[in-house]
Amino acid sequence: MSTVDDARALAPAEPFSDGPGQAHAARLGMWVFLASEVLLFAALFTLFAASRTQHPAAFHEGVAHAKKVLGSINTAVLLVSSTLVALAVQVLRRGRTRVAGLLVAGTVVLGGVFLAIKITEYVEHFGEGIQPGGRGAFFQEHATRGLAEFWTLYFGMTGLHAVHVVVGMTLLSIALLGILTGRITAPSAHRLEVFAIYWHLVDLVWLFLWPLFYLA
Amino acid sequence: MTTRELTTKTTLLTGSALLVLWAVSFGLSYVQLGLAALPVALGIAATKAALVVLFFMELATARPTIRFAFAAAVALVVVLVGLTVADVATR
Amino acid sequence: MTTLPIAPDVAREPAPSSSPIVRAPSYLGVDTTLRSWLVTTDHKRIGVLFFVALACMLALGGFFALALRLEHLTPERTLMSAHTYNRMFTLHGVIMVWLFMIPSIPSSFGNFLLPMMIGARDVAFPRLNLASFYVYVAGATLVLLSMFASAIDTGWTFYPPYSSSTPTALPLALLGVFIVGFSTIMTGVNFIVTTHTLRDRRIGWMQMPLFVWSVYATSIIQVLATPVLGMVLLLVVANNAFSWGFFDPARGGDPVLYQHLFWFYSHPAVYIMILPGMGVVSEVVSTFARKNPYSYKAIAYSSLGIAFVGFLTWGHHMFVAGMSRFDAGAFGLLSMLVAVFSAIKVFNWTWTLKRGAIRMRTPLLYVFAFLFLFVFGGMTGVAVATTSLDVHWHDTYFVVAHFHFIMVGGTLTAFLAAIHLWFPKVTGKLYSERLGMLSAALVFAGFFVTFFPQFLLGNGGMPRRYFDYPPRFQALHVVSTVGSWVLGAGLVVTLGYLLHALFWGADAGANPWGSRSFEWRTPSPPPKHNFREPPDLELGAYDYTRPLEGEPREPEAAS
Amino acid sequence: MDWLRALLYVPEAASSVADRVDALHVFVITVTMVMATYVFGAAAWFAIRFHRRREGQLTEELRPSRFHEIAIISGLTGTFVLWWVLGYEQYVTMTSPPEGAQTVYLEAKQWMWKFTYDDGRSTNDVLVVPAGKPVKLVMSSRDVIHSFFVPQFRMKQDVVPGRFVTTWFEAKAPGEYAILCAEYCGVSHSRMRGEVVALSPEAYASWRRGDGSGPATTRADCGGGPGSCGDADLVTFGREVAAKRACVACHSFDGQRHVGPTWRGLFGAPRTLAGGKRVVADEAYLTRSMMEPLADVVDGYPPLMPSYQGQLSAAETGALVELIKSLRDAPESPGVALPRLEVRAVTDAGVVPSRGGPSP
Repeated sequence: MSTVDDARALAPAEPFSDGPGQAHAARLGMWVFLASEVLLFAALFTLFAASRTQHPAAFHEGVAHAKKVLGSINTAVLLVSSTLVALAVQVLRRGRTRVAGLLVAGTVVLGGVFLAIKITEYVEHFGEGIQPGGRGAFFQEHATRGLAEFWTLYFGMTGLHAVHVVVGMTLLSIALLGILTGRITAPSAHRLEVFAIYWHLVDLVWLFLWPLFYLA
Repeated sequence: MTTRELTTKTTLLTGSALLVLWAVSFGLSYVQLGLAALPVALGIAATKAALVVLFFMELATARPTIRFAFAAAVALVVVLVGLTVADVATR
Repeated sequence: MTTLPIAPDVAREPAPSSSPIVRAPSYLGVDTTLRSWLVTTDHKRIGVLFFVALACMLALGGFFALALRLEHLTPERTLMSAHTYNRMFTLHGVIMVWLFMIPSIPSSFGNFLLPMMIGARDVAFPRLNLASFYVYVAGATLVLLSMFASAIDTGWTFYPPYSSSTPTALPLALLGVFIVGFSTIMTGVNFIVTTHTLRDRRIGWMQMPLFVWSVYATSIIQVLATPVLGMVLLLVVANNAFSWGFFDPARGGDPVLYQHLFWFYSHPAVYIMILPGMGVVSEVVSTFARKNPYSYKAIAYSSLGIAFVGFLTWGHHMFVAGMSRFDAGAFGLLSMLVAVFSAIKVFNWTWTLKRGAIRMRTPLLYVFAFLFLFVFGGMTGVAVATTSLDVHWHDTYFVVAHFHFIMVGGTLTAFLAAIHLWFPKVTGKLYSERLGMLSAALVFAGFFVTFFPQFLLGNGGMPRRYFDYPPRFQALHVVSTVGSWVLGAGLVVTLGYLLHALFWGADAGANPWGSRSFEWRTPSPPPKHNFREPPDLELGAYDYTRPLEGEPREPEAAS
Repeated sequence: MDWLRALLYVPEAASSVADRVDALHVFVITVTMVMATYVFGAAAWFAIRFHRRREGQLTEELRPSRFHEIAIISGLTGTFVLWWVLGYEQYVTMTSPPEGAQTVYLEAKQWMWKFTYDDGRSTNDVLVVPAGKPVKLVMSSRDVIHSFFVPQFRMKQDVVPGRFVTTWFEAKAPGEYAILCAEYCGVSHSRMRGEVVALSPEAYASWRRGDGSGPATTRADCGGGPGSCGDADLVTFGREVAAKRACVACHSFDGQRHVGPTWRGLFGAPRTLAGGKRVVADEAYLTRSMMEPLADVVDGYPPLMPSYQGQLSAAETGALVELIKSLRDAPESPGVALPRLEVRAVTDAGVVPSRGGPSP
């Protein structure tokens, strides 16, 4: 079974003349796209940095109010999920398809856990009267200038990140399907790899969101 | 094309290091560091990010083209944040 | 100069051999159904599809431009209300910048030529390439729909807080631009990966045609700058639709921060628009002077230099915006550096002509116009980046004239040069050289008469985006309006004879200009996968020291 | 110089900086023309001299001389950097109001300019200034971004909502100079025009006395309805504002330390901020402290003051600044201890109990 699949997985598609060349192209394409994604988030990080410089007190107040424990658990969840998918790539290259499938499935599940915790956070904040745009009862009592900006950025940045988590989970689910149906095997491991590095980027962004919104 | 392949052991070690750093950062957030709190937290975040990029995303063994693509993005983030915050801070 | 319309200079298509593959149909002939065009993954057909869409956008934006100029015939209301005027200049800007200029040369000619110039069969991700076309169409459709819903009136820069409160269909238009941005990123990723992974092994980085370098540098900017624009547009939409209040002073925001983020994209975007045009100029100059570029490396590296240093200069749009004095100084100095790269290119093109064998053909005529207009556009660009002078010129017609010299005098002129250079390649037909020269002259004269008076208007202090204006400016406005009709007429003539040539033009042969560039080493129009057999790359892309196979030998070789 | 201005369609140079700006303008345009002539001349000469003589003509491969390359690159870089040096030096002058400039407060809104003077009067769309004296504008916008542009002064500054930006000019001679809005601000953007009226010292003094000469003025609007400020000048108006907005609950006029710093001797004095930074309490600092109090907290005071962003008009803000200015040399009161007030924060919704000390 595997030899036929391997041949199909290896055969280069138009316009490439060799499989490794195509794998490199896929990898490079994903990295260039990720560079683009980094700049997408950079716009928001810039806004955050400038606003924090303008309103240091309000941003302190905001961080003090954030759900530190939930946010920190979420950081750990993402770190573990990243490790799992990195392992999945390693074992897939060594031909252990079944283990790779399990690891990818684990990553997707952890992505779901992350989202569940994130939604819990949002629901709690809404309950406190914190809404984006400085609306809600919370801002009647907490009028420090810049606080509304902090919470709008909080919803904007973590929301955009959550969208990326959903996209990453979708991509990894597609990869999982490929592994289960035998379309992704050791010779075509790069197909899992490009989705995995996307997932790592999602992790990477969160690594910076965590200290900015929850720690300091 | 990669000459040096990363091993499963490296991946596991990196994962453990990440969790240790996570714990350090979480613990430090309960210590009153004052103005140093943000630089310290961001420093740890940058270390973790470097580990993820080098060993999970395999930039350590990637081709120069790929390293260049990533470096260009990081450089532009520095430029964008730096020159914008410079305006706000020196107004 | 005697035989017009043009006779092919050299090297007619080699006599058809008996091999059956040679008679394989061109990319135009493989399948002629409409469906085959709409689902094609052939980069050449996608390039043609883009070209048609872009030409429609140019026509629409040009129509708005003519109407705007007509309004300024008198200082008061001439034919539209202030509200209509404001919407129209916004649409003119949005359509010209995002639906025409940004994708113009890369998406049409870049798509068509880049793989051929590096000896590839297609781009790296052909399906992504087709998707980028449909994403572009979807985005453009949204922008056009917003026009019918309630056209926006913010100017193409969408500055908050005005854009946060305008009651027009701003979310629709901005989402359209956001989606077009995706198309740009897709094209950029595709070109970067193609250049790296699909180059013929015999073509090194320093052997690529210079057009490839310029499109490559453009792609880098597209990939790295466009997402910042996308994000900032989403923030404006969030302000307008959900009143989230980013940049809203009442909620602790800062409108100047919007300008930072917007210009971080929109200044490099200027280079997205002009760099591919610069690549076209490099090709045209070498082809018609039969001469190697004065310094290949200087042109290639300056493209990369523009791509990267161009990211460091955005603040020169904000000298009077309430930015800090420190940043004004830093951005002022950095802006000076990027101008050096462009100037290096200008000197290189000019000195490429030296000791060449120059034949004045329509593309070269356009390039001479380009040189003239671009030097003025570029130097006035350095002038407006001079901090204290910008205080007076900022947001006046001087700036309008400056960027039209770059965008129209530069990019549009280069786009026209590209059309005339590669028309035989794309269609296999020849156009009328006489009409080509005539319309080039019309376009140049019309352009100059339209925009030169605007420098003077700006010196006089005429602010841009003014519906009414002080009567003392009327004379210059009238001159400018008359010029716009000449420019329009030139473009209509061009459309006419090119359409005529498309159906009834003479057969061009494989290489009517005797060019050394690699895209000419296959029949015109090219076959489906560009080359029937691996092309002969013995002669470099700019080597005019030896004859091409089939070219007449020099009568007196040793001179 | 005048014929050059006519040639370039540049209006008369009516401010103290305009002549220098025009000189740089002419220098820059001349260099541009010289460079352009060099390039076009060379291109045209090459096109004629090296026209193609026969089909398939071959050419030799030319390489640039290192000297030519270095000369061009360093020449261009040097020229452009010279422009920057000259231009930035002028820019610094143009954005640094001189000591002792007379202050006028400007509030822009769709689509008018409202000027408030230090004597409490205000004018719409007409700015009355003395000729030959520097005038500083402290500007803010009530709605969107506008831009204050006087072509004859070669000066322009965006007027941004939510903050106060300053600029200055000095009209050389009496006359009337057009004000144009240079930042697109809505449907009547092109009709948002006004006039600077520069008066001779005598005429200006007479206008200040209010004896009917010069443009008509109105009293500054105190927000409490017409006539609520009486005929007072801007300092008196400032005292009313300080009382109405409860500034006096935390700031004294007589040098006593209170919840907030005293206003006596504050203007122009160096301040040490909580972070150790040192600033001078000028108009920019004072206006920012009203809008963004927690950005620059003076060392030793609790960060408690609420923002007055969106609550004070430009005239009211100007009045408070003028009041603080007038207290520069106010008499110090004998050391009577004030009763300790319960620390409270004032917000839009009224006075609410404080939340205690600074956030962690």
